[in-house]
Amino acid sequence: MNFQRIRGIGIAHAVAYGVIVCGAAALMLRTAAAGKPVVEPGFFLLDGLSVFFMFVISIVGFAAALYSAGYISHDVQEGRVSERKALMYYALFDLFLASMFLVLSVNSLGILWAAVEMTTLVSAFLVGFYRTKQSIEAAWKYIVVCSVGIILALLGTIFFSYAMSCAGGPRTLNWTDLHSYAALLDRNIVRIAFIFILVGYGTKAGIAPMHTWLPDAHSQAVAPASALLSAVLLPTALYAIMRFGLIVNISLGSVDYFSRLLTAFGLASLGIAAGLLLVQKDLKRLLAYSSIEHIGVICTGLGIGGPVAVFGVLLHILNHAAVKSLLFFGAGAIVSRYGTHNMRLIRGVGRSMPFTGVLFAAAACALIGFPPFSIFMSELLIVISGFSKGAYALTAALLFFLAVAFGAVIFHIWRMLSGRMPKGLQQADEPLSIKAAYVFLFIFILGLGIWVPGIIRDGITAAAQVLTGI
Amino acid sequence: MDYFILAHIRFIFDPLSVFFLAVIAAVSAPALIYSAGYLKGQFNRPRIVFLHALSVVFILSMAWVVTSADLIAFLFAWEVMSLVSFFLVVFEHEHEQSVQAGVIYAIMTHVGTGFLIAAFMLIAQYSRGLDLDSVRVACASMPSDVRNLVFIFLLAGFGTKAGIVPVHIWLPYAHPQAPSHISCIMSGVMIKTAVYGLIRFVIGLLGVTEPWWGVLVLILAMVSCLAGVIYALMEHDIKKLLAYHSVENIGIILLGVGACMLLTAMGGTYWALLALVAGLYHLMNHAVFKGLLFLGAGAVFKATGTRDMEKMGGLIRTMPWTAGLFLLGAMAISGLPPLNGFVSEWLTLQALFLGAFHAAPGGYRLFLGIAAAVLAFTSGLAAACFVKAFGITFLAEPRSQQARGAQEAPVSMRAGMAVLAGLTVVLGLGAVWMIRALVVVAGSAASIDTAGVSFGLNNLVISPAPGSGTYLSVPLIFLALALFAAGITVYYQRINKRQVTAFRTWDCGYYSLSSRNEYTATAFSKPFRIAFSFLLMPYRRTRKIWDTFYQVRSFSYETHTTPVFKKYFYDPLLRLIFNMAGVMRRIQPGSIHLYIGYIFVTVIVLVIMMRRY
Amino acid sequence: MKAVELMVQFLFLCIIAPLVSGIIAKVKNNLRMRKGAPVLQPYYNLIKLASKDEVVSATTSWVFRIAPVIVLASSLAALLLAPAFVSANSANAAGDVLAILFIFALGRFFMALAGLDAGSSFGGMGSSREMFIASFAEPCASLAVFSLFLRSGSTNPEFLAHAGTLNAGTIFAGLCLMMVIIAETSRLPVDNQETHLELTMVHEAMVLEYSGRALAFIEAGSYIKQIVWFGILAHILLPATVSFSAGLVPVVTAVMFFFGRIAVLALVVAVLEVVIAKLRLFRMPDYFGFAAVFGLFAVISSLMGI
Amino acid sequence: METLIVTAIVIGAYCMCIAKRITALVRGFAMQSFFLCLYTLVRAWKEHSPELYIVAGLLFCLKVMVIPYSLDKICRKIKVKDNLGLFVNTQVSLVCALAFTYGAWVFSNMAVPGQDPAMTAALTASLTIVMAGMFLMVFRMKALTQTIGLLVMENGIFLLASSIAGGLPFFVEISIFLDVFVSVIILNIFVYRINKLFTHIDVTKLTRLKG
Repeated sequence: MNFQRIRGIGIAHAVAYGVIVCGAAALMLRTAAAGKPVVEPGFFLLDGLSVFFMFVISIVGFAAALYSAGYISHDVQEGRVSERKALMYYALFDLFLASMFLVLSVNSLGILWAAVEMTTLVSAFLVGFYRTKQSIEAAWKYIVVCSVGIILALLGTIFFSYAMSCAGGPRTLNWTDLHSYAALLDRNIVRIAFIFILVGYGTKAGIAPMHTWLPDAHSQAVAPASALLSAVLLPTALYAIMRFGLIVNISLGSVDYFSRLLTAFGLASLGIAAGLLLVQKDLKRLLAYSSIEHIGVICTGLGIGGPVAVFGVLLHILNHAAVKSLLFFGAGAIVSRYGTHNMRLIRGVGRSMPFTGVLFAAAACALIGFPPFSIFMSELLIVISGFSKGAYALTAALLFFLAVAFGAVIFHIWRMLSGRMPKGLQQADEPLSIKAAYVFLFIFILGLGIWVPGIIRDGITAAAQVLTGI
Repeated sequence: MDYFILAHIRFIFDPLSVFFLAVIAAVSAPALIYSAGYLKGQFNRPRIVFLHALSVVFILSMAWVVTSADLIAFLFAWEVMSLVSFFLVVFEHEHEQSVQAGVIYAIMTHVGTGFLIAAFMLIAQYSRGLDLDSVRVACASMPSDVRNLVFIFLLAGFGTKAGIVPVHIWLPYAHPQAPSHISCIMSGVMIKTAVYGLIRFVIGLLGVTEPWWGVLVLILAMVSCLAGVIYALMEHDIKKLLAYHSVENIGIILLGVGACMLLTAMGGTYWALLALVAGLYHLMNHAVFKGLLFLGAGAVFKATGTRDMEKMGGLIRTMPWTAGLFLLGAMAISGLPPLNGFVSEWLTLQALFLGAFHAAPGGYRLFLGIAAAVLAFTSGLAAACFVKAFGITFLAEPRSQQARGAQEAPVSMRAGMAVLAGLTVVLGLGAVWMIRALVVVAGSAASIDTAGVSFGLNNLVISPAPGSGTYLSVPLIFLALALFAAGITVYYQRINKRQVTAFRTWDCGYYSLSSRNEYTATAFSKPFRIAFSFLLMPYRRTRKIWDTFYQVRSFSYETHTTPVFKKYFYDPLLRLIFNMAGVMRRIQPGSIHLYIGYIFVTVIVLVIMMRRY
Repeated sequence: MKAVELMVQFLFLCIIAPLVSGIIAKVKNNLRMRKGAPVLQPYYNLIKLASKDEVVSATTSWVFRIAPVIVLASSLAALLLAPAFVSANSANAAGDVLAILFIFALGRFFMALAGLDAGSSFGGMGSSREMFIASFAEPCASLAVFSLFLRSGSTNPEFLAHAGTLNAGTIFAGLCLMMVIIAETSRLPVDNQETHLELTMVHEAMVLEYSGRALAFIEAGSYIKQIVWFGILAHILLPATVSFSAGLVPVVTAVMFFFGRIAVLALVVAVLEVVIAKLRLFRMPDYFGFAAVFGLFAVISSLMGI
Repeated sequence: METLIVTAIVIGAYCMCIAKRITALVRGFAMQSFFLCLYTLVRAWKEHSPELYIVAGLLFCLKVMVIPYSLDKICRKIKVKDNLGLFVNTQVSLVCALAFTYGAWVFSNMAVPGQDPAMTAALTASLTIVMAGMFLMVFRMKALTQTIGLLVMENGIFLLASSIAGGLPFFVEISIFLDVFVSVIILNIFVYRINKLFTHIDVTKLTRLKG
């Protein structure tokens, strides 16, 4: 009986997140309309960029909440998870999302740092949720590696404040102040500071070679949590990098430094991810590495720069969030069905769980950039601007790595989806809430490929304006 | 600039697009008719519905490809086409090899698309918009080295889809795996969209200036012709055989297109037009007869449950309709008068000859002559191959139980095939009208003024070069053949009628002649296997199964040919990539200390290198 | 008027077609110090076959039945297009030399199918070899034609024939074409019309199952094919012609002159067939490689205009 | 005055680099934190800022009292063998630490040329400590050392903040403290769990997840 209560809680929880989605959308709309932060930046800073990211997070959060309602209650039903633990799960879930919202909304870069650290600490429990040896190991690596990275980020932040004090600015870490004083900051220190920032938050964003924690954590976390980690935590860390990047660009007077660093790291991530995608056996690790790959795409796009590329990058963040969370949801369902992560042992998903199978296939095609799905468009935008910037070699490399990743993913996924289902496994239907989550995300995946509705377009444009400093 | 698809949905219906629409319709409609009977009893109801839905989307996407007047829309439609066809290839996903085929297909086509994207983006550099008109303007203002690069990319991209050697690797895997009416559409139409792309973008928009473009295309075409037909000769999986013939025929089509490019660059527009007409004509014809053949093969497959020709034979008695229609297709593809394949091959030969004579200087003449010789060689080998295909499959005694128990195909399937068979005849006899239409198409495609140009003397006689006395009249030839045949038959049946007794085949006094004594497909192609051993690298394995130490119970003998391109190009490439991946795997050994070390090192390196960037 | 001339030529060629084979056989035998069959032996054979009953294999299908008809019909159709003593043959508005090649291919195609139809391994062997040889013959033929075409700018057999006086190009082309013809008329490199020995059976193996009238058709078909080829070759290697005009004397001279040229060729062919040893089947590519080299020489020398 | 304290802090870092036993490490950390606290007090006294007094108080409570205590408690509870596995022996470690100092000095001259020596010294010191912490995390095997390494790095950064940047905004300081505290607690929890599952806390043996 208790699992029904858990499901009830889950549903209510999901509904709450539905409300949050609406709120975020409304906020984004108003910000875009106003063309400037709707609330005067004080402790909070809600300009186009942060609002857009909030929108993305709220969407994934809503889907994840919907999914959890089915997933966790099912676990409880199976007796895999105690009721108390289920409640704790919801608590952690909310805390996690709250900390991410905090990251996106605060003005002071110091608090931002604290919030990012907060996300690590909270999600560590979600990673170690099942308390198996693997999950604990993953959680430990996650928390330690990320904390080290984050500490470096703090170092960078302090260098910024030092630069500020050298420039005779007020003793504050508010982004708005730094932004206004940016031109006066000592370039040398800013350079150094940004290195620390990039490595620090880059660790959290899963940029190679600091990505090492990522596949472990993502593969061990609870399915909805993996989705959250992959879909929104990485962009959240990137958001921090973007914030600092803006200051750096102004104070250095050119975007070269920023773009060169990001391009280099982006390509590195792409290469490593593409290579490791080929030799994966574990389903969720595969998805994790593809997240690294997409982070690589995003970084490269940021490195390329220019309005088109930035628009593409932001759109790509949204698309990747939707696609990747759908994939992780599907993976969670499949894994709990087949009882293994090993793709060599999973066969005939299309038969054993048709609904999941079809949507998973569609999402996989979207992930590797087939139209009419959304990622094709955003990647195309990035490639286009790459060519128009004349960065031929760079874009060629990007295309090459994408092709390799394409081959790897399609190879693994299709061998898994196709074929007859193994003996002793009969066709089963997913709970309604899970289906709802799938469909909700799929609408985005398909819709954004064909047509970007006005609200999202305005939101992205506003964010892009902040990013391109227009 | 807005890059989203809705803003780019523009259509173009110039003669070229309309022609390709016609091709699509001409092949797809019969295929769909056929599928009604073909799918019955193969899959359960929902899957059939799903398959039909996919097929319709597939056809529509191809139609969109050939009519979209915008680069983005073209790419979009192109990828949708690839995606849907991929789903169709892996449709029977219970078979491991269908998934493998699908994966190979997907990867190859994706690489091709990568090249296309690169080419289009290069073009977009020089153009205001992405619609074809502004692209045409842009292409005019492009520096020559960029033009060459764009051409190479386009050739690579479209060539992959068209399945020209050496990027044909996916084709013989993918086409046979799909359900037969889909193989028919894929082989008949889908690979033609690549030719459309070449004509539209290279000849139409980019404009051929360099002779070496044409030379390159011709060389690739020749290689494709020969390699395709030689591999086809070695096949005894009937659908794979047909797939390899698609490679060959794409080669023949590209002979026409390449000659057109070369001659355009040489300035012989009239002869370029002739060449393009020949290419387009063969494109149409190949769509028709290859479609027919795939449908026939599907019927055989449905009846016998196997695609292996060695297990067939004698089907002409159990399924006479299918046999007759397949025979028509085989005659057409072997270029026998009076069917359509004959006309287009003749026309291509004439185009090469006349182009060499009128437009090309010294060395190029020899080159074109050799191309013509290669074409002749190819058609000869194709004839041999289809003697094998038809003879082994349909004639003599059944070689297996399945073949013995075969049933004639249902009406809908026969109807589908009959339509295409009729087209092969019509396109053969109505050559002059067809050519007139194609002159308009080719003229608009290559932007050549076609006023007063119709390569025909009157409604019966083709004359590619007026005044040179070179004529061809298919109807007359048909008339002659028919009259003589009728006369002979009359003589045979009426004038000099004798008694005819049926008796056992002569067996050299060896009194148990059975289907095991028949010539097999492998035996038939043995001379070719020896002759082309330089390419095929055949090898054999014989094993003795000993009963006792002294007595051999039986021998096992098997012979194979080496898939050269796979073994010496693709496999090493894959191995290289996988090895690199394996090396990368080692950077993630699971030691947290190492991981922290990475961060540390990264920071220090960056700080040291800081001054560099 | 033209039509009448055409009919005359057509009938004449039909009539003398077997004779050529007869002459060749006779010459061969005499060269071998044998007496040999009379020159008219082919006619006797045809008549004998035409008056016999038939035995057909029980396992065959309608393909087997129609094959002889198509073979003969295609040969006759080719004969219509062939150049002979009637100049400016209006029938070749229907087709050119390439068309002739394709028409012969039609007959060959059905012959090979018929060979497979009976289900004996002889037939299969024969058709396999036949298609093998033919597929190698075609490029050589097309090269020869191309080299002549480069002079006249037309593939009309007449124009090809009047490609000009004898010179290097035409000689090479002629040699190439002659090798092709010798193979096509199943004489060299492997085939031997006189024996039924598996090693040298190509054409004979295919027609093994035929008897009576059907066999007669096939034989007649191959005679006619032979004279078509010889006609073309005669025009290339012995280019002088007497034009055909009304009146008995000129007609007879033209006809006789043409026949003389054919006879000369027959002589040459016979000699070649006797003096050249047969090749193994798998050496066949070398034979045609040789022919192809001649063809290339021909093309090059016509490019150089010599 | 400050310079002396800073030197003491750096020496604390050295001690930790050559420590062989966890308890020694914890002592070293406590000592370092104590000097850090002292340093903050001095600055507070100089600048007469109440915020800094509070910060110093927090520093004392948390880093000198609570955290070392909890670490000790963990050690006792999970009865790990006391020595922390060394990848590199103490002499080499010491050499490394000196190398760090030198590198830090070079770096700080490069980064902020023309500052007064005290500033440069502070920068050098804090970077040394950060690197020492990093060193501990990379070259010591036990899970606990990684916790401590993290804390040491944090100390270094705190020193940096309060020395060159003239301290962070009060609110930021507090939240950072909070974070550090929470992270220590969570790390401890995980150390418990590791010990429970693996019956050791040797993180070099945690290599199930790879590739």
